[in-house]
Amino acid sequence: MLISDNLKEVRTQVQRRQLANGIFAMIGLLTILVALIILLGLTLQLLIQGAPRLSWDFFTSFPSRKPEQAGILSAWVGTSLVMLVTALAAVPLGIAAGIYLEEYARKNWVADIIEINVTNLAGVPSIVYGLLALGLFVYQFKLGESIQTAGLTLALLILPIVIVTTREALRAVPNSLREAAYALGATKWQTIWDHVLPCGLGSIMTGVIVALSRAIGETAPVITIGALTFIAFLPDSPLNQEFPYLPLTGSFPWINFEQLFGWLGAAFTVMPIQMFNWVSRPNPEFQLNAAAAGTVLIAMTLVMNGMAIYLRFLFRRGVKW
Amino acid sequence: MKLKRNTGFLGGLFALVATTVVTTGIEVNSQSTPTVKIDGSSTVYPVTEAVAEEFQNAKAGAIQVTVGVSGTGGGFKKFCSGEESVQTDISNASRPIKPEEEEACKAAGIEFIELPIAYDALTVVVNPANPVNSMTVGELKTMWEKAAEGTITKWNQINPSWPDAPLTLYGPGADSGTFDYFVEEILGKDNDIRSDFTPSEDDNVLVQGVSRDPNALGYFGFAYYEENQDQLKAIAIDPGDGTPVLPSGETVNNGTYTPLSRPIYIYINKASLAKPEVKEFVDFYLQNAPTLVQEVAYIPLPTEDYEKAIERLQNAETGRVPLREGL
Amino acid sequence: MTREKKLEKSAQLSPKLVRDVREKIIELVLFLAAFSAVATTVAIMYILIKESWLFFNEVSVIDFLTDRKWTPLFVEKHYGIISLVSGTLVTSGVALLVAIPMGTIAAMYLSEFAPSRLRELIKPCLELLAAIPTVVYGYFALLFVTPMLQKILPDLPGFNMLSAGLVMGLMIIPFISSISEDAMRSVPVGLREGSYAMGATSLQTAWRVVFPSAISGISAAYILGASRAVGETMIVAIAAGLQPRLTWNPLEEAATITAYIVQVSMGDLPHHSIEYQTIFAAGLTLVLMTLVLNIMGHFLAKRYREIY
Amino acid sequence: MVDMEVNQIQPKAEVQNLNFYYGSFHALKNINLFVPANKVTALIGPSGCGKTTLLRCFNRMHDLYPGNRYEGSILIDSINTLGRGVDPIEVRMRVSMVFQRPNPFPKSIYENVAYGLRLRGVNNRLLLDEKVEDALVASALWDEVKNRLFESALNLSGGQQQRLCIARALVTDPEMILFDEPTSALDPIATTSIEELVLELKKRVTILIVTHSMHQAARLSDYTAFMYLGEMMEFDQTKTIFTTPANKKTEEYISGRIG
Repeated sequence: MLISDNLKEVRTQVQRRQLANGIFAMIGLLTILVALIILLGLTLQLLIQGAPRLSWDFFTSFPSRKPEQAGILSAWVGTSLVMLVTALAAVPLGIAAGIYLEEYARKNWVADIIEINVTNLAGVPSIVYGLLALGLFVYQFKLGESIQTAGLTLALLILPIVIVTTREALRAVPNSLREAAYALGATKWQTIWDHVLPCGLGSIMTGVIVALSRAIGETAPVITIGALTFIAFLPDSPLNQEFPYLPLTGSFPWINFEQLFGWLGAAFTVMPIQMFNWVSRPNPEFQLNAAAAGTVLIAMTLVMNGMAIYLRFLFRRGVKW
Repeated sequence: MKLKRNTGFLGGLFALVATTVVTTGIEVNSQSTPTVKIDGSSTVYPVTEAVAEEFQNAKAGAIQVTVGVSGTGGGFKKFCSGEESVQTDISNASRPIKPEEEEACKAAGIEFIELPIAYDALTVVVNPANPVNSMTVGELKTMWEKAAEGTITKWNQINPSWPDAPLTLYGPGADSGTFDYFVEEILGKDNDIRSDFTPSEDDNVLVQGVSRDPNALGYFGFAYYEENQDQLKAIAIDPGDGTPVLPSGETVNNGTYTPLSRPIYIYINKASLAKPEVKEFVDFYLQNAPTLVQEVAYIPLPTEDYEKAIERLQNAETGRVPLREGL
Repeated sequence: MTREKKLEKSAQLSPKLVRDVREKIIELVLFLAAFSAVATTVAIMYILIKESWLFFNEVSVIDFLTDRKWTPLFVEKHYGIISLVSGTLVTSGVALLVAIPMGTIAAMYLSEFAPSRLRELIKPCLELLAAIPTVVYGYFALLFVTPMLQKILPDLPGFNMLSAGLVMGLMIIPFISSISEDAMRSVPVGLREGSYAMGATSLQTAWRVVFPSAISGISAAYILGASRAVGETMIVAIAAGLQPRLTWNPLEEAATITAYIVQVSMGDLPHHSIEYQTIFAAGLTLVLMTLVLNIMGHFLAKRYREIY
Repeated sequence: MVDMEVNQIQPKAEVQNLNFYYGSFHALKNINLFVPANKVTALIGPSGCGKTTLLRCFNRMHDLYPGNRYEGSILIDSINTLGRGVDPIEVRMRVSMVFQRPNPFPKSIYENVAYGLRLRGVNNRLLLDEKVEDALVASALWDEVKNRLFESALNLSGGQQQRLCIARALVTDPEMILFDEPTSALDPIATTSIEELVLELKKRVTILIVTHSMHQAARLSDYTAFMYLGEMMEFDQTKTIFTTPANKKTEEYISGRIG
């Protein structure tokens, strides 16, 4: 019996299945739309509520007990500096670990343990990192409640993400490239450094930015460290006002490290903490400030994600296999 | 070409990090600008923040002040740690220092000066739709004590004239100084409180809870009531003599709003007072406290108390010694 | 030896030696970097165990696991972690009931239905859901979702696990959809063509071939979502109420482990008191819970990688 | 247009003036072809000549990817399968396909074979059992797997997996089966068994096979079409093509001078 003998039946059956298919596609699109509409609604609500506060002064003023004068200068500077420390610590460490796991590690129990640890760390609740930081960085290493403590804490938090993206990026590099380099007599490290790593750099950077944008909004671990909330000053500048800017001294080691890196030990506040602080104020006027700070925070993550998307786009266009 | 640039970039990154890692070992805590470090209670925070703001404005940035919110206990932990990286100059406290905390300070060789700076009146609030306007301390006790847990679930079980409606309770978390004070004053020392109420460290959450539930009752600092008067109704408290009193600056200061008004404190590390910036800040604090306390909706102490506090500061009188009875 | 000979010899020997040593050093440095992950785990466990030690000296593990009440801050003290665990599980359960179906459907749609341009547009937008500060979500749950739910369920208390869980679910969607989608997209194109060649629709291919083929990757995504939910802090701290009680009813309020930890770390307790130390015992419990989830997820993900 | 001296062909399918584009790339140029019923027809030609592309037009696999475009028609039993309003799914239900690499689903052997029926909504266990057994017998796999029908298909050897895929293609009684270099990923022994199977199958269905190996085409097919650079150079009975090709390019390819 051939199908063409009862083509009509086949066609109605196909139609029925296509209908189910169409309905599912609608549901899928709808699900995503619901999520996105809520996202949009939340953002818009914050924006509308906070809009009256969003002026240049808001970015250049220190916090104040008077809501209309309060600004986020110390918060956004703090966030930027903390993110700088986070990136400087997490990126090289994470990339190096990713390279090791993907390119060097042999299939043995050591690699297995490291791997389990990485996946496990990715799932450890952020507040636990806060407890770790309190016990380790603040009281054991005596780093104080400083930019470096917060930066390192968030670095540990995003380390697994950086490792995992690095591994994925390296895995996507075709083996033929490695073989080509080996065939020319390159050592393993030369192969990785000159060819594999540059090739995966786009995806790695994308992953790093996404990870940082996640760290930027973290509240819980910074609360447990006990981030300071009223900071009406900026850390001392590492650079001098006039030429040659670098803080040089007359004797060895010729650079005033204390000034150059003093900001690492400075007290700080960050955006989510500032927002949380305003949200819990008795004066309802502060809720507007909180909304404005929330808008800025979302905008910051938006910009970072936008950068990541753009990088991904550049990378995809530039390299085609 | 492209690969080259990327490698250069990566190399630069590594170099930067290497220097960072090497140099973080170097002592970096010394700040060239003098800094006053303060931490502690969230109840005292608004007052100290206001002072710090004004002080920094007056000094035009020559002195930096940081104010943290780690809670009274967290504040004392840092204050008494003897660990230079976390030690604070001043600790905000919504309750007097506890003996074990005093021990810790002594062990670290830290002497402190205790200065009361204002009153905080705990305010019992209900939803504006609630007909109840006043209650006695006894009624509050019946409502909150351990024995009420699971049994006192309706308003009219406490007072038959109150509505026949379920009772929902909100209050600060059991680890806060406000909670301790409330329990001590209403239930008495070592008397346990019922545990089936909604606690929150975030007083705005409590405001939300009470303002949206006509059957709710809660308590928190006066400032939160003052700023949200349109959504909340304060309950007049009858200390037992038949005259219910509403909280206000006047009733707290003349001693009629009892027992729910308490003093709040700052503790100053005596050694820190040797630093001119700390000395200057504390002087500024006591001079401006009366106006600034009022501005943030707390209740200032009587003028003679501030004078006594200034005197104590000048004499560098240390230890937990009440300024007068009740402080 | 003449100078030329020396030069020749060094040209032959030392670069090899130098190169080998350099390669070894680099490998060692990289290994140390990778080992930092282990070090971090050890540090977390060390801190938590060290700090909970004081606690478990006072409270027996059996009480900790079997007592049905958690009132360490009251005069009559009980240390039954189960009350906090129940709150954690219920909020996470509600969140997963939202996030798993929605995340899976979204992933299926993106991977099998959406035109590639739409996918490239939607994916990063969805990921933004995870980027919103959780404080914002907390107030969204408390001030918007709860009042809305109260219109349908008039008896719902102002703080409840339902609305916290729902909003948390929304936050977790991108974790689940993005990892599931990656897993689905890594299903070889040959399998997909095999299914289409049999006359399957996209839905049938997605549901009968792609989904089962990617199942271990997808379940790894579910588990990661679950450990996110278990560890989420600010949403539950703001919207679920902070009253520890042993209940499995999402319409009630309850405290979670994480909410308890932030509550205490912002409070006025003297440090090093047993009350304060409870947060480390609670943290330890939390880590162990996520550890179990994560190890499960690891093995599932590993299996899925080995299939192809 | 290639001159064709093919007598008495009972066409199952007929390709008429088919042009195919991958985006702007013109991959198939004005193809005309008869596929005789119940015979094996082989498509040969050097890599990139478009033989797989042509094969995939028969069950409209190109519809899965955006940017692909057909012109012309492919008639199967005089219905234009490229026509407007014809659902590709309907076409694929009539025309099964076996791929270059065995691609069993990560399911049990039984479920792999039953897949096509399940898609059509058949859930009757007895009917499924019967059809699955038939298909496995027809693909000469029954004896090897009858005791482990519910084990994962991924545990089978490459040759067994390919025969499983053939069983999967057979179970729905298709009118045509397309083979896309079905033995190129297999060892010689497995290749022989697949070839034997193909010869057996032509009693039931019409077969169109793409092969890279001229020997395979010679062994298996009744008719052979030679393609070059997207064009149909010659179509005739296999023995004619291999002995007396009419086209010069065909002769060059057969004798190994191009390819």
